[in-house]
Amino acid sequence: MSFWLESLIILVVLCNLRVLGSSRLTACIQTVALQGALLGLLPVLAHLDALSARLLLQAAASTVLKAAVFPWLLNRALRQAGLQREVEPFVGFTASLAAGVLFLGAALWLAARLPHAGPEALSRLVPTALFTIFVGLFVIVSRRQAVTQVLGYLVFENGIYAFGMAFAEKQPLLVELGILLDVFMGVFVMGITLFHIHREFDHLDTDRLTALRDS
Amino acid sequence: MGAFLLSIGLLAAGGLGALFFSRRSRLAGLFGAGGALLGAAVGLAEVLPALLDRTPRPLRLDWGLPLGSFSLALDPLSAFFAAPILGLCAAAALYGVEYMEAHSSRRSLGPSWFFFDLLMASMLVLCAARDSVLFLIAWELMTLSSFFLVTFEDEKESVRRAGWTYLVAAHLGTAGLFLLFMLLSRQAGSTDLSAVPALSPLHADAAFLLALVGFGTKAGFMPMHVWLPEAHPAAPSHVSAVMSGVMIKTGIYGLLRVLSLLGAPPAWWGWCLLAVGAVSGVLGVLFALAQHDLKRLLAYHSVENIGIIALGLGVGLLGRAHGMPLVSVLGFAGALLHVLNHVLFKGLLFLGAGSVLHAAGTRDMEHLGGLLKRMPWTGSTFLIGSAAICGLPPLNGFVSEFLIYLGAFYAVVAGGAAWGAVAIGALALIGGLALACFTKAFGVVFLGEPRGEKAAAAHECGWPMRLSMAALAAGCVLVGLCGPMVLFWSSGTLLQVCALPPAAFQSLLFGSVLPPLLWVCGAGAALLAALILGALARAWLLRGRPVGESGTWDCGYAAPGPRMQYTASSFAQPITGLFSFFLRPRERASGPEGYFPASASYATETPDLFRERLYEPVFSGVLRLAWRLRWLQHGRIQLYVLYIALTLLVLLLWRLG
Amino acid sequence: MIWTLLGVPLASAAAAFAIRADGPRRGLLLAAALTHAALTAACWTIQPAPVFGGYLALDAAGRLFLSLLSALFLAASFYGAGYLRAAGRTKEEEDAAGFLFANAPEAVFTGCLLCFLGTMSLAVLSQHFGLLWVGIEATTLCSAPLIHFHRQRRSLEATWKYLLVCSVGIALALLGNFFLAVAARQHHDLLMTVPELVAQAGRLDKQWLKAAFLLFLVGYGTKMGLAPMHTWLPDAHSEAPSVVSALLSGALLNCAFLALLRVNAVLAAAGLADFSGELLVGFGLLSMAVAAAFIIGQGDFKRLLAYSSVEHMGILAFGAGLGAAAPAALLHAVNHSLTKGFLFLTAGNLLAASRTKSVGEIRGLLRALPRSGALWLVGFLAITGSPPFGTFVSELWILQGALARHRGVLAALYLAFLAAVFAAMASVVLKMSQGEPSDRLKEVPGDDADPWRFWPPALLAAAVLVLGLWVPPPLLDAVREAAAVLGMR
Amino acid sequence: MRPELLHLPLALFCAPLLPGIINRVKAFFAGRCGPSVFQPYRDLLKLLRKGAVFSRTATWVFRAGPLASLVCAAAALALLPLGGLPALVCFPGDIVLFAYVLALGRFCTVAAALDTGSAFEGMGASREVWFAALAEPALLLGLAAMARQGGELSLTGLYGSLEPAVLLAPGGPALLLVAAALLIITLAENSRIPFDDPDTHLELTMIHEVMVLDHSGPDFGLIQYAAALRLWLLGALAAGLLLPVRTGRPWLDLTAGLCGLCAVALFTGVVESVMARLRLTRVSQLLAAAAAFSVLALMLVRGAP
Repeated sequence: MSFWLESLIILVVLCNLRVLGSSRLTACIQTVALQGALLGLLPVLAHLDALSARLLLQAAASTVLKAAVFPWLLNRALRQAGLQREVEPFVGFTASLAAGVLFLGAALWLAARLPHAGPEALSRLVPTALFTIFVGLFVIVSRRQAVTQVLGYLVFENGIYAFGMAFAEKQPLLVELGILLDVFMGVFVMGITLFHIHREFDHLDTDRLTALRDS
Repeated sequence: MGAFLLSIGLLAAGGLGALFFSRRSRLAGLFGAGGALLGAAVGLAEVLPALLDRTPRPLRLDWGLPLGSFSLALDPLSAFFAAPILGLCAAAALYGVEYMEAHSSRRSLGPSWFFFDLLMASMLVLCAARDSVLFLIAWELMTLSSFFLVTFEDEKESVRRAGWTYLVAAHLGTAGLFLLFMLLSRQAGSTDLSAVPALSPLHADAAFLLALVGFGTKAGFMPMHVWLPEAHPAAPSHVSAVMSGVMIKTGIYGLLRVLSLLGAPPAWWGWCLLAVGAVSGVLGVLFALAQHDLKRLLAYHSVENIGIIALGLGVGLLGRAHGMPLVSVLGFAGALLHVLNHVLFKGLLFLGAGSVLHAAGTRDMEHLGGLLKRMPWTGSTFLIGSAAICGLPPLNGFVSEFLIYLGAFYAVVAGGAAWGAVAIGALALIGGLALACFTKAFGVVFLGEPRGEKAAAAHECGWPMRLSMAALAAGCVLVGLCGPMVLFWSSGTLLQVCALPPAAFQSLLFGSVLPPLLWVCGAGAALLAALILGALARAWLLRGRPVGESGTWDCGYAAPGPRMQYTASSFAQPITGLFSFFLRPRERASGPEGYFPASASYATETPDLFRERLYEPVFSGVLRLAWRLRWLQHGRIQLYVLYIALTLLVLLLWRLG
Repeated sequence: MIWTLLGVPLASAAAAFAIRADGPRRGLLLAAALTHAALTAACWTIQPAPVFGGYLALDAAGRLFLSLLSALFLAASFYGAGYLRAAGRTKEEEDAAGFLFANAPEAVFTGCLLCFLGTMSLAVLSQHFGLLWVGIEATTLCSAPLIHFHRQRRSLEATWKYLLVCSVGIALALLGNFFLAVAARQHHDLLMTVPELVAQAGRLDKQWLKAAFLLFLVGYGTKMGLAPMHTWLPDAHSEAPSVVSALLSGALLNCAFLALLRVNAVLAAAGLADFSGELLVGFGLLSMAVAAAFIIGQGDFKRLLAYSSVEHMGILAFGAGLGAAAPAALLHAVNHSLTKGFLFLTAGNLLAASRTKSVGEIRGLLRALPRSGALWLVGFLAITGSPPFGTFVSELWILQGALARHRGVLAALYLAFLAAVFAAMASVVLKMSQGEPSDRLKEVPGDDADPWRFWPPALLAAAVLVLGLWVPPPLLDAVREAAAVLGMR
Repeated sequence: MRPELLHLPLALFCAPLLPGIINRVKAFFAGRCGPSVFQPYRDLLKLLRKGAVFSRTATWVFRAGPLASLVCAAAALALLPLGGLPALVCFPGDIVLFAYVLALGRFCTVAAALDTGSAFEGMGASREVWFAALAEPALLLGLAAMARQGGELSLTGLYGSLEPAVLLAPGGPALLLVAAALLIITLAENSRIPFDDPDTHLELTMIHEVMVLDHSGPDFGLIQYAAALRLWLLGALAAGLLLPVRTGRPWLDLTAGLCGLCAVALFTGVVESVMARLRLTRVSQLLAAAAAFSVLALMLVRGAP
């Protein structure tokens, strides 16, 4: 059990690094989808001894959403936007990867500061979740296109999801509500807005969305 | 307190009535001015007896605010400041009825009268307030209502600028007062001002400095005076009179009130006030001398007179700190009387300036002249005011300056030579410069020939304006001749300020303060009598002799005209040139050119030193800094998220690390 | 009763989406607002029973904020009805740059507005941290279409930024919820409700609790508009229709503030009041400073108001963090909501009359639009804390609290920022109000006389004035009780 | 007869002698024979008998000016002690009244000058107030120094307590600085060389003379008389300090005082004969020097025990 869990955790970390290092948007979307699928498996692996229907349902729902629905929506937005398939970062890929390593260090350091609170196997999950969160934020910050930002947001959410699944199994209601609303928020509304942005501005480049400013 | 509250009620009723009838300016004026006059009459009935009443009965009402209470009391100190407020505001209201008439065709006067009554009421409440919160509320209302009065003619750019300067300066000063009063109420455990306990030296020093800055801004101490020369010229003249005459005195009142709470003063407080007074006085009069806008000149003179008052307070405090009760009594007495005197002559002078503006349409002295013939009432009363403000006997200004001088001389004799000499030197220099300034103001505006067409066509104003000016002028003469009586009436206040045992105070007052004052006033009366006798003798001498009239002797120049007269700027030039280090006047000249020069011009202006060298750099620095910070909000969403991420990261690393 | 409070707006919202005719829909909006207000008023006499297993309950703090929300929504709905009537007449409008744009369908607007009310009520009523989070999240969702009411580029950009920034913030708050759950993990029986956590605060893990608070602070702080997470606020407030801006600033920010206070209550109960207080004070002062910097020389009057909201959120955080000033901070929340509400509504009137948000193009309001101009000036005085307005009392009270804690330096900074904001706002507002009318205002449409759009802000202004002269004892009690409930002393 | 009643008539009567003496001295230095010392009396009588011409521009201020300045000078005389004779009026602080009564006279003269609307008189008025503004602190600070040394606050008290021993006492020599300051002030206030040249009629250089260009007849006489009184007033201050002869016999003391006054007049005449007028810009420096003397004296004198 612990072996599978740890392999899964390592895969999630690798996914993060790939998102940071990839120059193709489609590749990024695939990676995030893969990460979503891996995280869908996480609660099942983490709580193999106490599986419940509810848990399985949650896992299934989130896997479907994260691994299938979101990538499809994003790919569609990409198709509609037409041209841009490059990631177009503010920060270069090598530098992003270097930053990623730094984030990993910071996540480990922070996790060590927090009192250990859970089964041994899950202890690796805290830094992973934090790392995923950092990477998600970093992607939002360092990439130019609106689609990439949604992608970054998904990674960010994956991190939170990972954390929630690992620890808050006693608060299922909380977790479910959170996941569902986050999903709704993150994708449907953003998807709609992306659509509007595309319609109004004929591009998905947030770098040009700077009419509202004070300087 | 019944009549006092009734007076405030009358003011409120008058103000609200004026606001209600804003569409009909005559009715609005009736309500506004009527409320002010009635309120003043009723209020004086309560305030004047309170001058000598040393056991005031406080009035305390709970109100619906979570802090503070509606707590009033009229002790002699309050009454001393409330009485001039009532008197001058009544005169100004009467004056305003006629003065504002000219504006009534263009706009509604209701708001203006509302704010006038509000200003008066808030000053009254301020003087009687015994609660920090009530005091602050009255203080702010006073500022706001006077701000709206100042910006009455807001279609003018200069007025808007002045209004902003005033509002911001007043607010910055008030920030100091907020700290001061909250400090006091923290020490007292409640916002009741009478509950303030003896403070530790550190707290007392802090409170003194906060009061000096906070109240000093309102009073016009240099260098916090910058709003004054802007706001006073911008306001309608009766408002300028009220603001300069009584509103800035609330700063002095506040300072005295806080000093009365702080216990025995260390010597350096006195030195502070002395320095502030000397700087304000000398620089104030120098800047006044360099102005050629009549009302701006008067505004700088308010700074000067506040400086004289501060000198008196400084002498009083130092006397108290060094254990010289007589010096202390004399210094405080001079300061207090000068408060009253400044109300009278500065009110009078601003009203006179208003009449000039009303009649000639300009405040620029270079376009005025010869008005004494055309406006004999205004001119004569202005002359009285001018002589009084220079501190010349037998008028009221001399009485108060004499007391301060006497205090300083006693200090010199008794061992306080350094500070006594500072006070004497400053007062003497101020006196000499004020004389230069007011001979210029009076001479250029009222004497000689008109320098412009409007001045030539000027006419005397109507009876309400004349009556209010005449009343104030009579006040100047009366106080000058009855100084001892006035001092006796203010002895209750004086005792409160000096904090001496009553018996010792009485013996000092009757033994050493009143006798010289009696001599001074007697000498003044004798001087007046001699002048009258002399005039009769001169008339007798000239009786039956040939008395001719002719043009002014001009040493043979062929075509004399009004433009040949000495101008205000040239009159002041020798002195302003001498002090150009402080004044930094700017010249704009285009000299005559060619064989047949068509025109040439020369103009000077003297902007405020502190405004230009201190406040504008600071403000523009803040502005530049703000512009730099604008970069934060540059429109890129990536960085917005970065802010959040960084904040989180920093917090996590810092607070959990 | 609580179900009704939530049900009325949500059901009306559903109905609003369905109704085709404009007139009845506007009537429905007013009816829903009135019903909500009446129910809220009733809560002051009848204590509603908790429902949903105690997850939803109305405590003193909730009642205070609910009343505020309800009152503001009532004013906004009347104003909104007038606004929709005027906006409905023209199919296409011209923006400042001269582009034509259409508005979103009125049904969507009304429906979202009612949903907004419902979700905000939910946030206020929630006693469960998860539910509270859901409420806050849902408000973002409902308000996004409102901000995008004018279908034009600038409002779209504002909506996008609002959504993304707030989503990040709200996701962090979710993480905070998880951390809170972890902190309570040793005690499986603990429910995530406020009273329970407060009662059992001593048993929570301190380190996780601190981390949770940091996440909540950043997360809800984003929504509340604390600097430096406030970046969405000026954009959204300036581009949304003024009714929406009023609600965003007057009601939504308060909801986030309340959420933060509820977390703070847990920390205070766990003996970490100093930890959270210091942070709140720090963020409060930082917000005031940043807002002051952006108010200086601000060229867009709606952005000016938005930054002023940032400043006041800073004041609230400052007051709440001081502890001693907590009732004052809550009273200030009341004053700020009313004042900012009427200022935004007035700004809407100015915008309708002048068709520009640029300060430089507006002069002489007092002459061109006497009533709105006067309200604008009064609003400036009220928002900067001048007597005789309520803000003066609450700001002074907060100052007193600051000094009571021997924080002279903090008090001085607080005053300095207040003074800077005053000076900066004075220069903007006075320029707009005084002088001769500018070209934009030369021929003004008759909107200044529209009673639907004059009286709501005027009545709010009157309320602020009354609060400056007399704070009703029930309100004062409520404020004190709420502060006690939130564990601030 | 009480001696204090004597001084005022004596001064009023004798004051015109002083300008006579000065003129005589100047004539002597110029090698002329010069007018009699009583010539000023003759001038005055002649002027008082004349009619007058007034400017059409002028108002009552112009007419009142000369009289007021004379009355003020006379009032100041009432405060002045001379050679051991007490003043008519004396009370603590009469120093201040003394200075301010003189200022009142100046105010009236200046206002009257401005009333004519003439450029020249405006110029003179401007210079008059300029010098006076600088002379006033010097005068009052000088008197303060004397007050500190003597412990008295009235002119009578100050001069009454003066005797040669005081000048020799510790701090006494500092009073010589005050005397120097007073002499400078005397020259400045009476518009004497090196401040002003009363003899020239080149208007651009004049101060006092140019201010009274338009006065005629009895008014001009009053002005001349007031000028003589002012010379007496300030001269007496300086002389009293330099010649503190106290024999105990009033008549002897009075004679000494009068001799002192004559000495001041002589000194003035000598100065006028041997010095040239200063450039206007240097005048303020000389007056500042007078003020500096006073301040220095104030610092150096020992306080009264």
